[in-house]
Amino acid sequence: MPRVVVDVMLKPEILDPQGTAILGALPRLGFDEVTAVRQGKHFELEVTEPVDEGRLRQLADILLANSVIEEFTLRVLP
Amino acid sequence: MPRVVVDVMLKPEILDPQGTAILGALPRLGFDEVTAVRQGKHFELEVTEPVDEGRLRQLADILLANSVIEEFTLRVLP
Amino acid sequence: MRVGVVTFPGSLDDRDAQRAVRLAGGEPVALWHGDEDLRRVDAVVLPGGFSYGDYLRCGAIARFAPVMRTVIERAAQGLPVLGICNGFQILCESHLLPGALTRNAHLHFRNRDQRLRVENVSTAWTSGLQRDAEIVVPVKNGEGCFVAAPDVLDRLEGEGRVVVRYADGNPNGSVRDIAGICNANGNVVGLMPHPEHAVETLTGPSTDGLGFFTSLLTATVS
Amino acid sequence: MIDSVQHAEATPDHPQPYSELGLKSEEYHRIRDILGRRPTSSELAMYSVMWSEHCSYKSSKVHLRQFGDLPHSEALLVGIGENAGVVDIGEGYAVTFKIESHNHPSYVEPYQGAATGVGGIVRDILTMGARPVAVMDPLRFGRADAPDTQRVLPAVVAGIGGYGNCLGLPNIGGEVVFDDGYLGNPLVNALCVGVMRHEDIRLAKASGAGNQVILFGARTGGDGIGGVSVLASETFAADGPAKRPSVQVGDPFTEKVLIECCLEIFAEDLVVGIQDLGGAGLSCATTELSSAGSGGMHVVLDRVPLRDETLAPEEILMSESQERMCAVVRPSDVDRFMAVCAKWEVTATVIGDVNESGRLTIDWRDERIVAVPPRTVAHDGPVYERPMARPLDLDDLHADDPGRLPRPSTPEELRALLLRMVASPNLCDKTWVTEQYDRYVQGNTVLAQPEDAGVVRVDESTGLGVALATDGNGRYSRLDPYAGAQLALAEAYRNVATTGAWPLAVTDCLNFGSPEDPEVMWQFAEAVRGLADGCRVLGLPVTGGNVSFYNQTADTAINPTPIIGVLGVITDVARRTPMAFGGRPDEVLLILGETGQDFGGSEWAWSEHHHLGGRPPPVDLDRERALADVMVGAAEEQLLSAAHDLSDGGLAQALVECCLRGDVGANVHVTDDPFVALFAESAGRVLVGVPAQRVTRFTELCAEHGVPAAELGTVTPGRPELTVVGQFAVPLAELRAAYSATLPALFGPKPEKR
Ligand SMILES: Nc1ncnc2c1ncn2[C@@H]1O[C@H](COP(=O)(O)OP(=O)(O)O)[C@@H](O)[C@H]1O
Ligand SMILES: [Mg+2]
Repeated sequence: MPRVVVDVMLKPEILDPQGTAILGALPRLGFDEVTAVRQGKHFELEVTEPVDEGRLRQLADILLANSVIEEFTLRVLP
Repeated sequence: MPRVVVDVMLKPEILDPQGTAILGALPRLGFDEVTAVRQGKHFELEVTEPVDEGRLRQLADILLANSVIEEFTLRVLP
Repeated sequence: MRVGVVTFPGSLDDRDAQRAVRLAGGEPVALWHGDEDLRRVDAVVLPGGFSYGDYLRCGAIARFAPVMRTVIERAAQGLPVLGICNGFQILCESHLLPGALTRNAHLHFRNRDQRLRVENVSTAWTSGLQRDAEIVVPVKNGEGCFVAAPDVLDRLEGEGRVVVRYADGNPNGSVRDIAGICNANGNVVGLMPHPEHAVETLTGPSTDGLGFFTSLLTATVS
Repeated sequence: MIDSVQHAEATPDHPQPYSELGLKSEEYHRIRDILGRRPTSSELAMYSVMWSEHCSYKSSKVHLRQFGDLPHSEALLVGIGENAGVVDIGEGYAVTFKIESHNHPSYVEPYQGAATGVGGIVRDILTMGARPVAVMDPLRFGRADAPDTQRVLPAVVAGIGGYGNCLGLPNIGGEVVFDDGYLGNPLVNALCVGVMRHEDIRLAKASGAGNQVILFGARTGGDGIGGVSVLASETFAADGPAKRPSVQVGDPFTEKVLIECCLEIFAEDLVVGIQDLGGAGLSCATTELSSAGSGGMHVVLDRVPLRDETLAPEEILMSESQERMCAVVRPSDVDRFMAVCAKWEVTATVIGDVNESGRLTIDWRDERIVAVPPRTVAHDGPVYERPMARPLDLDDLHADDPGRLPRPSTPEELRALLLRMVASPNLCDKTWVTEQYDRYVQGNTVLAQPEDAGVVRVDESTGLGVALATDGNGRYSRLDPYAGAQLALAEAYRNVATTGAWPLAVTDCLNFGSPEDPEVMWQFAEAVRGLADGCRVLGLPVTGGNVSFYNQTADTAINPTPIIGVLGVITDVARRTPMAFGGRPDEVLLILGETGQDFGGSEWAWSEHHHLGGRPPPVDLDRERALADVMVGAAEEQLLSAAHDLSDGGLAQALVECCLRGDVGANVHVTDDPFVALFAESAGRVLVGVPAQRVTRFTELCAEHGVPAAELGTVTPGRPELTVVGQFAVPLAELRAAYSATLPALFGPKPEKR
């Protein structure tokens, strides 16, 4: 069954408190090489064939991502 | 600056209430083609060179994912 | 008896836990997350709250606080440790207790007066309670759904390490209605409900929570 | 190219986009007159946002003055004009409380809008030097089953809980009301209350030349800027900054740490003045601080820690990034101040200093971009006497009396009506909402929702505490805004007194349509006049509040919705009166006050007939005062085992709530017309439960104050049923099922977007 992956991230100009908190914890753990962290959501969908990518984008747009503050990327896995 | 992407998902045997709730909402919105949804986390890190993938996997393992319930994939972006 | 209460950035019920210790007759000692020194305490409470905003996962970042290095070390030597709500989450993240706490099955934060059944009265924190007693203690969490692998659950049950179980309705979808568990030695206990909010009739639904704190004090005295 | 003061002087004719920024041409010219030149783009940004309706109160000021003219109150330590008013509650304690709106942001992005609404009001309270101890959330939504309500309500509730719970603030009360008019215009009002010792009061002023100005908390980002990007993109034509979001995202964790950090700073007495950054961000904080203090301040804007390096100076000045504070600190205290911030891992930066120049000057990249008399920005904005007109439809509304509506005529119909009423969205159980809020944290919550008022213990050793209630009824106010405001005041006042606390002070949030509509302006003026007159009768000061205009869709304004918050003091919280029946098996039930044919604007008329007309119930504030005397006196003498104020849905609703809360049945007699007795919404009434042997003393007390008291019946322990003798009986289980099912059925567990 085809799989679709949607990654949802806050728009770059929007504050990401989660990423900031993780970044703050890293030096204590000795991971100084990380200079920025952003956290988003990752969705994996199973869909029936045929895959209509346009419809799925619409789905991501209205349900998975909040277009006021987030943006998404969508990939259909082979 | 090199970027690293980590996707964290609940292990398949762990219940995913968020994915289930999304799946439940889909028929109402007319998206019958989706048969399963799972929701996880997506991290984007910026790291300094040289990238030591082993160390980053360790970071994902002890901090970004909780190995009791989650598993992760890690990709260094070109 | 000196009972330490750790404050992490984002801890909320730290003062409440201190009050409960005081009402039980103990001496509350404030411990700071950034300090490895446990200030000669005889027991430690990891209080409720949103340490580090509960970002990433509840308790995931607090686990790496300097104070936890000592708590983990001393817990292995038998120091009584009680993790309440966020404290329970920190104990699981630290692997002092098995399993994990995940998003509530109904996806909401839920605060209600919850009936619990006490199933293990041989831990450091429950020795003064009655076995099979039903008590009422508030729950309030968004990520209190306890999960663990089936073999882990069977072992917990087999060894009698389920300390409290939800009775009369499960507020968050925890497997087998588990509300709190302990380690093999019974010195480390974690639970989602808040006994520190059930210590005065005026401000809580009961005074049933006081027993957790008095258990510790009387057990150590005798 | 930086639009410096020098550049502005050299290019007087440079066209400026003042109207895009919401300034009228006269306002723009007034700025030019004040400065004697055209404003720089940064100055224009500051004036435009500080002279906006939201920040300058330009349409409401002339009316709000009436609150300042109320007779002096001994309890008032700090009055209107500061971030929040401060009230003396005795034993050296003071409390500060205020209500604010975050309506429009909560429509655009409900989770973040509501969350940052809580964040903002909490910082106002913190700024006064107080530890925030509780929050409340009066909410209004469109029709409960409307699709947009499905979008807005769950996310608003999650946002309020998400932010407030994470701060460790118990939520002790609020309102959830549905009405078609709020579709597209939800109201999200938030109240916060804080406690301090008298000596800890802090004010927002920058005094003492040489003192340092420190910005601390979150880094400044591009959020909440909206329209000002016009300016920035004009200035930075070539490499213009991206379009900025007008949505603000909150970080409650940062705010929690900021609270603890500030309280430690206050405890060590390290600030001379302090101001939170809310609407208009740094523009507001710097101009208000300097205008209220020594008069001058110099700021080096390059020092502001940024989250986004591409921000233009105009945007930095305007940014409404959350979780930031600005303090004025003596040079000798700066190191210690920084050490406390470091302990809490709070970013803190000296961005300037105080002087006596009478000007606020701001530099950017070594050029002077702002040089203004701060008062002209912060306090001397335009003031309008907007035209007012009594709504043309008001006479028709008044004539449309609910007396003509069909009423239930048999006991069966009454019983069915009761079950429908308690299940209606406005009267049903609100647990689905309130269980998403932490009411236990801090361990001092003595009463919380659904009780009449929230009661919080202030001092553990003496039991001193405060009680708070908020109320508002848009339908009453639509029919008569003067009476509507007084009815809201009376209800909040009565709610506080019902718990046994003595009412001390008032805050308000005035939610209205567009002030440019003369009918709306008339409603506003009437409501303010009603509130001011009401406070005069009750002897209460208005300590502060908020005005929210432009709550309308196209030409249709919301029902005028003044939300009134009343704060009371109770000397020992152990003597509070709870609402649950059955605390005593021999409990006798009495109703205080008088019941009339009051159905104008009632819940019955609305939910059964979708009818709004006639007159709202008459309000008699002298009687309310006498009633409060009885309720507080009875609590002091410990005469009552239960008390519940009668309001929406009348006696029927109150009986159901008291029985279900205590899980005990009751047997009541009603005289005359049972429909009127059960469902009328006459003001000034309370339902009480009195242990049998105290009834005589209690009725004596009522007589002393001239408050009518009539026996209704008794509780029926062992028989879980509400019985209206001669009419009907309903098992509590049936009532509970009807009462509790509504919101879960409408909003069930569904994912909210964050
Ligand atoms: N409806 C009102 N009733 C009483 N006082 C009000 C009202 N609206 C605003 N105020 C007062 O006017 C002053 C300015 O309000 P505002 O700019 O909202 O303050 P802040 O920016 O601190 O929230 C405050 O003291 C506030 O309490
Ligand atoms: Mg303010």
